Amino acid sequence: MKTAKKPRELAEMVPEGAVLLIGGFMAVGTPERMIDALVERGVGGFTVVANDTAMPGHGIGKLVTAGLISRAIVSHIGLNPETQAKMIAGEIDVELVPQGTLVERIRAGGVGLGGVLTATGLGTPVADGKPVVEVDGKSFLLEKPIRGDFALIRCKHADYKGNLDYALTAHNFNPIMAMAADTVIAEPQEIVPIGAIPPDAVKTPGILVDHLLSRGN
Amino acid sequence: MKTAKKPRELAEMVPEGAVLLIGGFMAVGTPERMIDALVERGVGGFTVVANDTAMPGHGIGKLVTAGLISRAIVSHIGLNPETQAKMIAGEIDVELVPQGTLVERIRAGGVGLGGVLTATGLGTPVADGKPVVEVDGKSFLLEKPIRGDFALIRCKHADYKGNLDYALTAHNFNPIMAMAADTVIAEPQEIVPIGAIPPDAVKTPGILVDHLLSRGN
Amino acid sequence: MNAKEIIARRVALDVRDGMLVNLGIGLPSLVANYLPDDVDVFFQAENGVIGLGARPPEGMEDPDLTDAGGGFVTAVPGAASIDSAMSFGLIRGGHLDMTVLGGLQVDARGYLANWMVPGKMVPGMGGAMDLVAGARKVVVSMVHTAKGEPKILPECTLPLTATRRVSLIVTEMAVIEPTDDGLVLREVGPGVSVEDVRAATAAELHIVGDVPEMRLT
Amino acid sequence: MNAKEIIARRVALDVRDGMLVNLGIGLPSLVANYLPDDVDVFFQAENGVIGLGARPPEGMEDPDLTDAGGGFVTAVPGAASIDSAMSFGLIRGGHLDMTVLGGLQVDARGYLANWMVPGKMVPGMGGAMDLVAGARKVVVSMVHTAKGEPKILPECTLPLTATRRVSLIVTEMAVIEPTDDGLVLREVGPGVSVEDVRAATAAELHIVGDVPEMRLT
Repeated sequence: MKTAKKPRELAEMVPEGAVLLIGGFMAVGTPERMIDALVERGVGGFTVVANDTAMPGHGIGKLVTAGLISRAIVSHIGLNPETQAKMIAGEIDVELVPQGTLVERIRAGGVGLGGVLTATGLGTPVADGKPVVEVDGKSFLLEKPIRGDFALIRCKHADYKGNLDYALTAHNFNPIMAMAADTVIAEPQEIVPIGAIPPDAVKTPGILVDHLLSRGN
Repeated sequence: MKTAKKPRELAEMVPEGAVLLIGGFMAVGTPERMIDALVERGVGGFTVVANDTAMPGHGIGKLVTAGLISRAIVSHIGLNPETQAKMIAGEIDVELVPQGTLVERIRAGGVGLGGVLTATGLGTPVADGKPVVEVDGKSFLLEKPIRGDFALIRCKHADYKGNLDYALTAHNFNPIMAMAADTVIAEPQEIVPIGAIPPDAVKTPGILVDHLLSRGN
Repeated sequence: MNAKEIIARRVALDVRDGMLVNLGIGLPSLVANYLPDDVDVFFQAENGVIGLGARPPEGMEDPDLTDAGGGFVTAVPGAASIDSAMSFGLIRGGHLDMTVLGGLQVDARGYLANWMVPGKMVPGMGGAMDLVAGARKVVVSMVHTAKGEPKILPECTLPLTATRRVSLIVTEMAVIEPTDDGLVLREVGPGVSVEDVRAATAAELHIVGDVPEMRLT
Repeated sequence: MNAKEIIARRVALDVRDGMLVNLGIGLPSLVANYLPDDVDVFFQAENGVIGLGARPPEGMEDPDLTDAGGGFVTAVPGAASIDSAMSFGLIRGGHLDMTVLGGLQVDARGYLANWMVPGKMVPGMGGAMDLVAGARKVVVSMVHTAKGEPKILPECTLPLTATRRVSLIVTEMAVIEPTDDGLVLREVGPGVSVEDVRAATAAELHIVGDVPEMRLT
């Protein structure tokens, strides 16, 4: 049985400078209440690993506006002019990673692989400074695994054991990130009894999840 | 809309010497009717990639008994004395691969990665002749991707679009193999209408599946 | 007919029954409007759905179902939800039959640049690098010139998206196929002459026999 | 109390609340019989279930639900089905708290050999190499000697399973912990003296202070 904790309690676990894996794709499938709690607390200096920095006022965009992110490892910042401005001003260090490479690097971190061998990014600025490995005469970039101190996960349902499922395009990075952090915090839309998510429907086994966000604030 | 084909029709598509990825774990989640059709047809010389060779009379064990396998890339043959005897007699060339490495090599083949970097097998006979890649001071074996000419998949349900789901421990290698072959043949326990497998329950999207095995013989 | 409609109509003609297709944001997304009724394709959005449908009726939007631009969409019968690892696994693994992308520049080698203008616009590559590296067929759809300046150049001056040759370039003036021998002019736009195309193109164009005018339906 | 029961009871004492545990086939599987009632653990079977339960009642077996030995099992409330990539991702990625494995030999370095006897028994490594490389805690449970011959040796003569040091060796005669300084004798079996253990062990054993007799409940 997991316990559900209030957003403030969970936010207080996250220390300054932590590496946060945050689910979501342009704020779809992003744990908004956890982000609000982090903004309210105001401790920052975070390295955020995510698909994108969303838009001002939405999801990770709220962390950008609050000045809590010092480094971002993302595939896209095009819809958040604040991220671009802070990058140019030197306030946020942005590492741009191709989306498929990014999710696979996080997966490698979660499943204990030494890295990712991908042709994506070869011959582009993405390849700068990275080893190229030949396999059967083909070249691949060696991209390193990524892990977080915390993963902030948005899901559809959680049961009392912490088993999670996801809805439609709100899956995105969430199930992968749930494997790749020391502490995994899930923000469910609903918490349901054990058995309400049948074994074949579980996408993140509860043993991966450390804390559930409670229903109320 | 997919068409469902009879076992004999499908078996006739599989040429001598083909590389077959076959789902199952000790014959649990193995497409038995497809195997029966291959045995009945009698064309062989196959390279079989699978977790194991099951037991005589079950699953892949039937292909072993029929003498249709010339090479096996598997993690375990301990429960099939016939495989061991044929290996010793030089009739089957057996490559033993750690189970986690095997499934990840097949995944790499399916998702277009150049290989797998794993610590599993380091310092053991599995490492013989394989490159070792250093990442941040840690050593990893470079294991190559595996793909098949055909994947023979067992699933719980298929819908008319070829979307598949799986049951309990009959998942095993099936969803991964469904990504890694030129032609994917699925043997469903039941064929159901479109929509009967909701989008969030689909584990193998129909676009990966080429043929469904029909209900009747 | 404006330039965008010409381009979208022409690209739509290359979409075949049964394909899995990814349409980029903006101009490429218009292609869906011009598909013949008898072509049954699955559209994929890289954020995690196979079987993307049109915009939902007012009031029926689901915040957990959007396209890769973050806009509300529907899912067609037989759709499947997938996470980002699976989504890019399908893209990188060659399971995506066709991607239609916008372009800033394409060069004589068939290399595309479409993700950044140094010092001016750094949105990030999102999924573009994986799409160009992995899709079976990569179609660049773009207006032929930018403010009168050619976008098809001897060599891209902007950072490349990939060093994989794209399959086809479709503009309102021409259909151009990059080949081992360079760029071959396959079709000209409505009312456009070969000389018009040459004048608006900085890269060398090869002409093989008569160049037909592009069909638009 | 026979040797196997002693071993299983002693290993069971190391299983803690909330752990994810993998029990190997044979002797290790007996550990489940001796867990205290107040310990709530999830057993994992590498063929694809988290939350393995006991054997089902006669007539209620599900052919799609077996353990890694192919035997019928049940699933506990809150169980999750996973495919082989996820299963070994959890193992390799350090999400498995404890694995209990049988052993043919263990040596002074703490290296295990348990998957083949060249020229005699080549069952394949199955999941053993991944389990030893990836689990947080690796417990070798085995009878102390084989036909009177020591199995704990200065150096394994059989092919290794991994070059990762195991966490603990539990036999009916001793609990031994491999450390940087070699093998440390932590406990002796019921009625067994330190000298008895030394006599039955070919590797050097370090003794630190008094060696207590192992508890069995």
